[in-house]
Amino acid sequence: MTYHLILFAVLLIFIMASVMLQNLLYSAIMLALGSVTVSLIMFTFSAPWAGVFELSVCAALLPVLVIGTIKLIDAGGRQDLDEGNEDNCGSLGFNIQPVENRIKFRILPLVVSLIAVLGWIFFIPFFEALSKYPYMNSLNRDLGKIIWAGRSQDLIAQITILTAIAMAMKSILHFSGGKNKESKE
Amino acid sequence: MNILLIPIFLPLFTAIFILLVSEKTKYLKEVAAIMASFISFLSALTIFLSSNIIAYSLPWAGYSFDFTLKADVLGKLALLFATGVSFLAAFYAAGFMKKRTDSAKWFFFNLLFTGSFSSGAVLSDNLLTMLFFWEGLVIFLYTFLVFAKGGRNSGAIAMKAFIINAVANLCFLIGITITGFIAGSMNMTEIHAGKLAVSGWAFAAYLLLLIGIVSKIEGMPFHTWMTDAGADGANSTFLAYVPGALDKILGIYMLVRVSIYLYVLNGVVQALIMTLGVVVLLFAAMMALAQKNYKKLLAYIAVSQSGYALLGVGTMNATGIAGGLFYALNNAIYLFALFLTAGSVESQSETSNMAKLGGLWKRMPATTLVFIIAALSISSVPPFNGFFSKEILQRGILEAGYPMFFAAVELGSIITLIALLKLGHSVYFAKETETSLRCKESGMFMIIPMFIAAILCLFFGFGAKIPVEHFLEPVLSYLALEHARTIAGFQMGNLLLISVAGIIVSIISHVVGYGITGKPYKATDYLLYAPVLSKIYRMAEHKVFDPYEQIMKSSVWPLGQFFSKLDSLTDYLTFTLPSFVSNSLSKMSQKFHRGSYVLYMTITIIGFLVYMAYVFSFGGIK
Amino acid sequence: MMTSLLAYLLIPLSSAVIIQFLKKNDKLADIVSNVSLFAGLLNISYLIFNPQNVRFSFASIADNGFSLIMVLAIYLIAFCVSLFSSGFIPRTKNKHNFYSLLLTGVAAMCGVVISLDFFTLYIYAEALAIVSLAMICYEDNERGAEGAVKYFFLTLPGSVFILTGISILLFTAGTFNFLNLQSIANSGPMSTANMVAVAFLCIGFLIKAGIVPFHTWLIDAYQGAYSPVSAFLGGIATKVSGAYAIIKIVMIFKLFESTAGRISEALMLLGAITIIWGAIAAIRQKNFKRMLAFSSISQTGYIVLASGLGTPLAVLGAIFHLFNQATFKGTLFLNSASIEKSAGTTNMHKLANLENSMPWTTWTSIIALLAAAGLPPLSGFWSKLVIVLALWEEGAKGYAFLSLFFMLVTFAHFAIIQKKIFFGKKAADGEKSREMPVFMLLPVVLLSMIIILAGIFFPHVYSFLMQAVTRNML
Amino acid sequence: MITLFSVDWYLISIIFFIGLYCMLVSRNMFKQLLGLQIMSKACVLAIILCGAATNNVNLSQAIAITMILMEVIAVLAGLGLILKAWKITGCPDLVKLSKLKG
Repeated sequence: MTYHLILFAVLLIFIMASVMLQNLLYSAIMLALGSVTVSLIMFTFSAPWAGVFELSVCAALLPVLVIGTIKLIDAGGRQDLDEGNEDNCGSLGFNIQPVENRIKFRILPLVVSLIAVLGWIFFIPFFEALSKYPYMNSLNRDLGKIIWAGRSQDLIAQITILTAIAMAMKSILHFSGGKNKESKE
Repeated sequence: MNILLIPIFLPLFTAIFILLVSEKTKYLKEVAAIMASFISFLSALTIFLSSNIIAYSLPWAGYSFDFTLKADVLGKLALLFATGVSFLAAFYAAGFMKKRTDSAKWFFFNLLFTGSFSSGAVLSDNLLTMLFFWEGLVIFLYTFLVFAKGGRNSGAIAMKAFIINAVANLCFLIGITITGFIAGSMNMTEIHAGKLAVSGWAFAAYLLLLIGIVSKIEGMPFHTWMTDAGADGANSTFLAYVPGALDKILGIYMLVRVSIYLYVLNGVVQALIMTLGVVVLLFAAMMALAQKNYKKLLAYIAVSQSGYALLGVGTMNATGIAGGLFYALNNAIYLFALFLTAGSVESQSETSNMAKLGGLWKRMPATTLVFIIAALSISSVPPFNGFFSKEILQRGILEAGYPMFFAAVELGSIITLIALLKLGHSVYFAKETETSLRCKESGMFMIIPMFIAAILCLFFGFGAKIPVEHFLEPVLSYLALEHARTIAGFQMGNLLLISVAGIIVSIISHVVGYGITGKPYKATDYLLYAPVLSKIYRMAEHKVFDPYEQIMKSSVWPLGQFFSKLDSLTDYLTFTLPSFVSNSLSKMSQKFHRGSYVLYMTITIIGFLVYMAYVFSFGGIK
Repeated sequence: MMTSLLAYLLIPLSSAVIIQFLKKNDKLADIVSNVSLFAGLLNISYLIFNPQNVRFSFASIADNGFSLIMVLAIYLIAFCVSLFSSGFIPRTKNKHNFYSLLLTGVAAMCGVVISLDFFTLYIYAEALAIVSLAMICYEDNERGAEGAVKYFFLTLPGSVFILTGISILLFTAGTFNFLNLQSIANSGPMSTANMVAVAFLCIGFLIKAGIVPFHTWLIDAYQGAYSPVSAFLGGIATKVSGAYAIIKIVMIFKLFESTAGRISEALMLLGAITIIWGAIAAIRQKNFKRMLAFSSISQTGYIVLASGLGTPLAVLGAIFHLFNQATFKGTLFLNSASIEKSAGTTNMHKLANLENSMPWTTWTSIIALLAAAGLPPLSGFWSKLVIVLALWEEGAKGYAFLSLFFMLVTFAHFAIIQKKIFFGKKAADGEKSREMPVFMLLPVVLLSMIIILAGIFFPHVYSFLMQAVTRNML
Repeated sequence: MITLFSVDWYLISIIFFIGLYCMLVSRNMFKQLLGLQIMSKACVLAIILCGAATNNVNLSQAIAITMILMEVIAVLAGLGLILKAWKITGCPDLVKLSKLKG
């Protein structure tokens, strides 16, 4: 029970770190570590399949993609931009954000603690009342039957959304004679 | 198809037909008008001769507002005279309009519509139907005057006439609604069953109705438009037809209908009507003396004649009422004739100023003869019908016990005679002027109706046998007014002596006036400059007594100011204000949509928080 | 999942994939896309208007009437957009990408309309979001990119709120199926916990529908989008993912009962504000498309206001207004696209006197504008009338007056626009505008015909909808 | 005594809020995407928590798996968008993108 709360604490730290870090690369890595802690939490909730999925997809696939894109943008940095926009945001995140909004990120822990205190006063009674009406499900069918029998519509939905993302990426990344061929991975 | 509908709807449809016909067709308009009015006259004749009471009713719009017609004795008499007069007028107009500049098409349209509406008013049994026709007449009065294109300000006079009559009709309307309300039904026969005593509300209603009737007869306060029209050179056929004859017939019909058939008058009202009659009688006659214009003089005489009818009905006894009724009918005839003579003189000499005219009897013998007969009968010289109606009236007045009114009637006829002597002498028998040289006898179309009217004057005279038996007796018996002695007949007696004495006095005064001034049209001037009279005349010239002018002068300017302010306010409210508001609001929204993503995201999140707070604040979990 | 209607989902999906392989010639891509959509349209319209159905005045509707009419609207607008864009998009652009996106979008929308489960509905809505995202930035210009970015990132919180709503629903009701939920809702006063879940769902779908505080993305997306895409979006996409879901929620949970009172009040309030904001903001707009976007917000406001009320008549009005809204906005956006193409600009100040150079476009957009404003014989009037009547019966007199007043404001505003753009005196840009080829006029004429017919045959439409509503909200 | 359940919900709401805050303040699209990912992680945790609390774990796992898939697809779309915006405007900064206004 106790390491359940520890895990949540670790998760909070990772997420705050990823938000506060100015360097995009480090924040992406922090996020990956965050999703690892999420999958660990899932294991504590005895939801193994979800944990595995989370670990393999969110902790592995997504950071790769994100870091790849960041590198892509950094590599193809378009110093040649002639508009002379005031903050030269071609290169890596160092000066992607102008100075002034650093403060907004630095006060994040302060804000989070404020929200925590407020939450303790307001959210807890709210959730207490909410938790008084659980719908206790009697039969606990195994995952395979649920997905195939109960959630069969979702499968068709997933097919549609996959085709959708495929078509979308094809058309988004179709730069008519773009300078460098898109390669995300 | 009930015969009652013919006099109403036949002229109506022919009028519309004439309107559609183009102006240039030669005789089509005249022929159609004459035929329509002749057929309606024949149907009126058949209705009059048929003994039983013909009725026709058509449920119009429910709520006791149905279109019922009923030709009872009084109605039949009035219908006969009305359609007869309109037929004669149409006949005369056929010739008269040839020379006029204003459009004949519109004249015949108005004439036929007025004829149909008047027969409708006379026949209708339901008060509201009668009101509808009564009000319609005012409209065509206006169109008559507007299309007359007489003098410069015919439009202003038309408006004046319309406003005066409209206001009076408004009172008439209110009076009718009150009577209908009190009596509980709009149907005259039902009201007649339970006659209304004139007290409290009924008194107010009767007064209002009286105002309407007096304005229709062109009584004292409401006469100014007619005299102005006369002076302004309005179409004399119109003057002959509407104010001269038709209004007198409708007026007396309605006066008798209201004061005897619907209401039971008491002493106070009786005295009121009689004094009004006398005042109208004397004042208008006095004014007639001062006129230098042929038609204006006749107009004032017409106004004074209406006084006699009021006087007659006011006496409330059989002979008085018979006298009043007979007087009105005679009026219709000889005033119609006089105005027709004025029309023919004017059409020949293009002027109706007495100074310019003279010695027309050599060139226009027929018109002169008709003038002589009509003038003598109007000033009640014995052999003609005027004398007998005056005699019956005076006998009624004496029966009612008002000797001074008797004297007033006598004085009125003397003054009328003096005025007409002046007119006749200066226009027909004085020396010839250069304008009268180019006059020649007017066409055949105009002569025939004049002669018919003159012959009628003769027929109704000589003891007045025919009119009394056929017209007055049935009406009196219908109205259940018992009368002791026979009315008609040539009775010797002091009345005859007095009237003969009156005639002699008027002849003497004419000779004296002519002697003093040497000019026939100035014969009455010696009377005008008498100490008291001259001030009254001067005031009358400045329209002091004309209520319409006074009201107009005082109220027009402030009203104009008020309405222009109101207009600018509505402009502001409906146009400038909404466009200003919407522009400023949408400018505000444009400022909000700055396109910055951060702003939009904050708005979304704030919206979410507010929504959550709202939904979960009270009804929520807590 | 209504398996009988599943076909409407799978066929466009498969044709979308097929088109990708027709890389070589665009003509074939045109044909495949138009034919598949037209076949779908014919099929669904036969299903609804088949003789024995009409004779019994739609007594025996196979499936849920509401989703039938929605599928009809989807196929109608999609077919019109694809027909229009087959003439509009030049050869150079990768046309088959556009068609496959369009067809996937149609599949996603049919999924949303057919699904009987909140979570499935959410997945399809997410798919639709991604497809419309890609279509917005179809043109490689800055406007498209900005529109797409705003569309994606601003509707994101919406989808996250829907997910939280779904998780709470799992906690309190244990199921997502509409029918089970309906039985739970009917079985007794809604437990306040369910209401929390419903509140989250409502806020999520409100954001997706573009109600006032959350409407900013919609304006920029419509203006920035590639012109035929804004017709697709404005016509049907946002309506399906936003307004349809709200109506569905209202039909399932009896929102107007005491416990859930706050939510229905919130919905009505937001709807009313949207009507006001949309109508007023549209007045000073210079860009024709942006003005249309604002007025479409105002119309969605009507739908949300009516569904907030919750009575069967109000829901009927909302559904009919949704269908009408699709036809009006489809016509207007397609016309704006053709005006942009032929007159070169959608800046209203520069456009004038289009009537004599582009008569067809002018008259169809006039019909659509008048219908949108609510001119009696046309369909828009009937739906708004039903909504106002429903508001009146339920005693929400203030809202009724408000909606009536703003009907007037929009009418005045559209009248001014029509006069300015279509009938004003000659303007420079109006000169060289010439009428569109037949292909691009056919859809617009078809849509305006439907506007007129729906207006005239309103009794049939009314009986059909009443059948659909009463069967669902028993 | 505060049940385990309400504490977990409380923590999830905090994570949720961090994600919202990140989207609120950041100007860079990557950070927006970061916020998105954080919020969807919070949702996945919420669904698992509800499943665990109501003895309905397997159903919640099925939903969670689809949610993770959706999250990946959303991030992918986001990345595509960032690339497009970067290709056109030259930098993934959101403030630049404010041409559509009025």
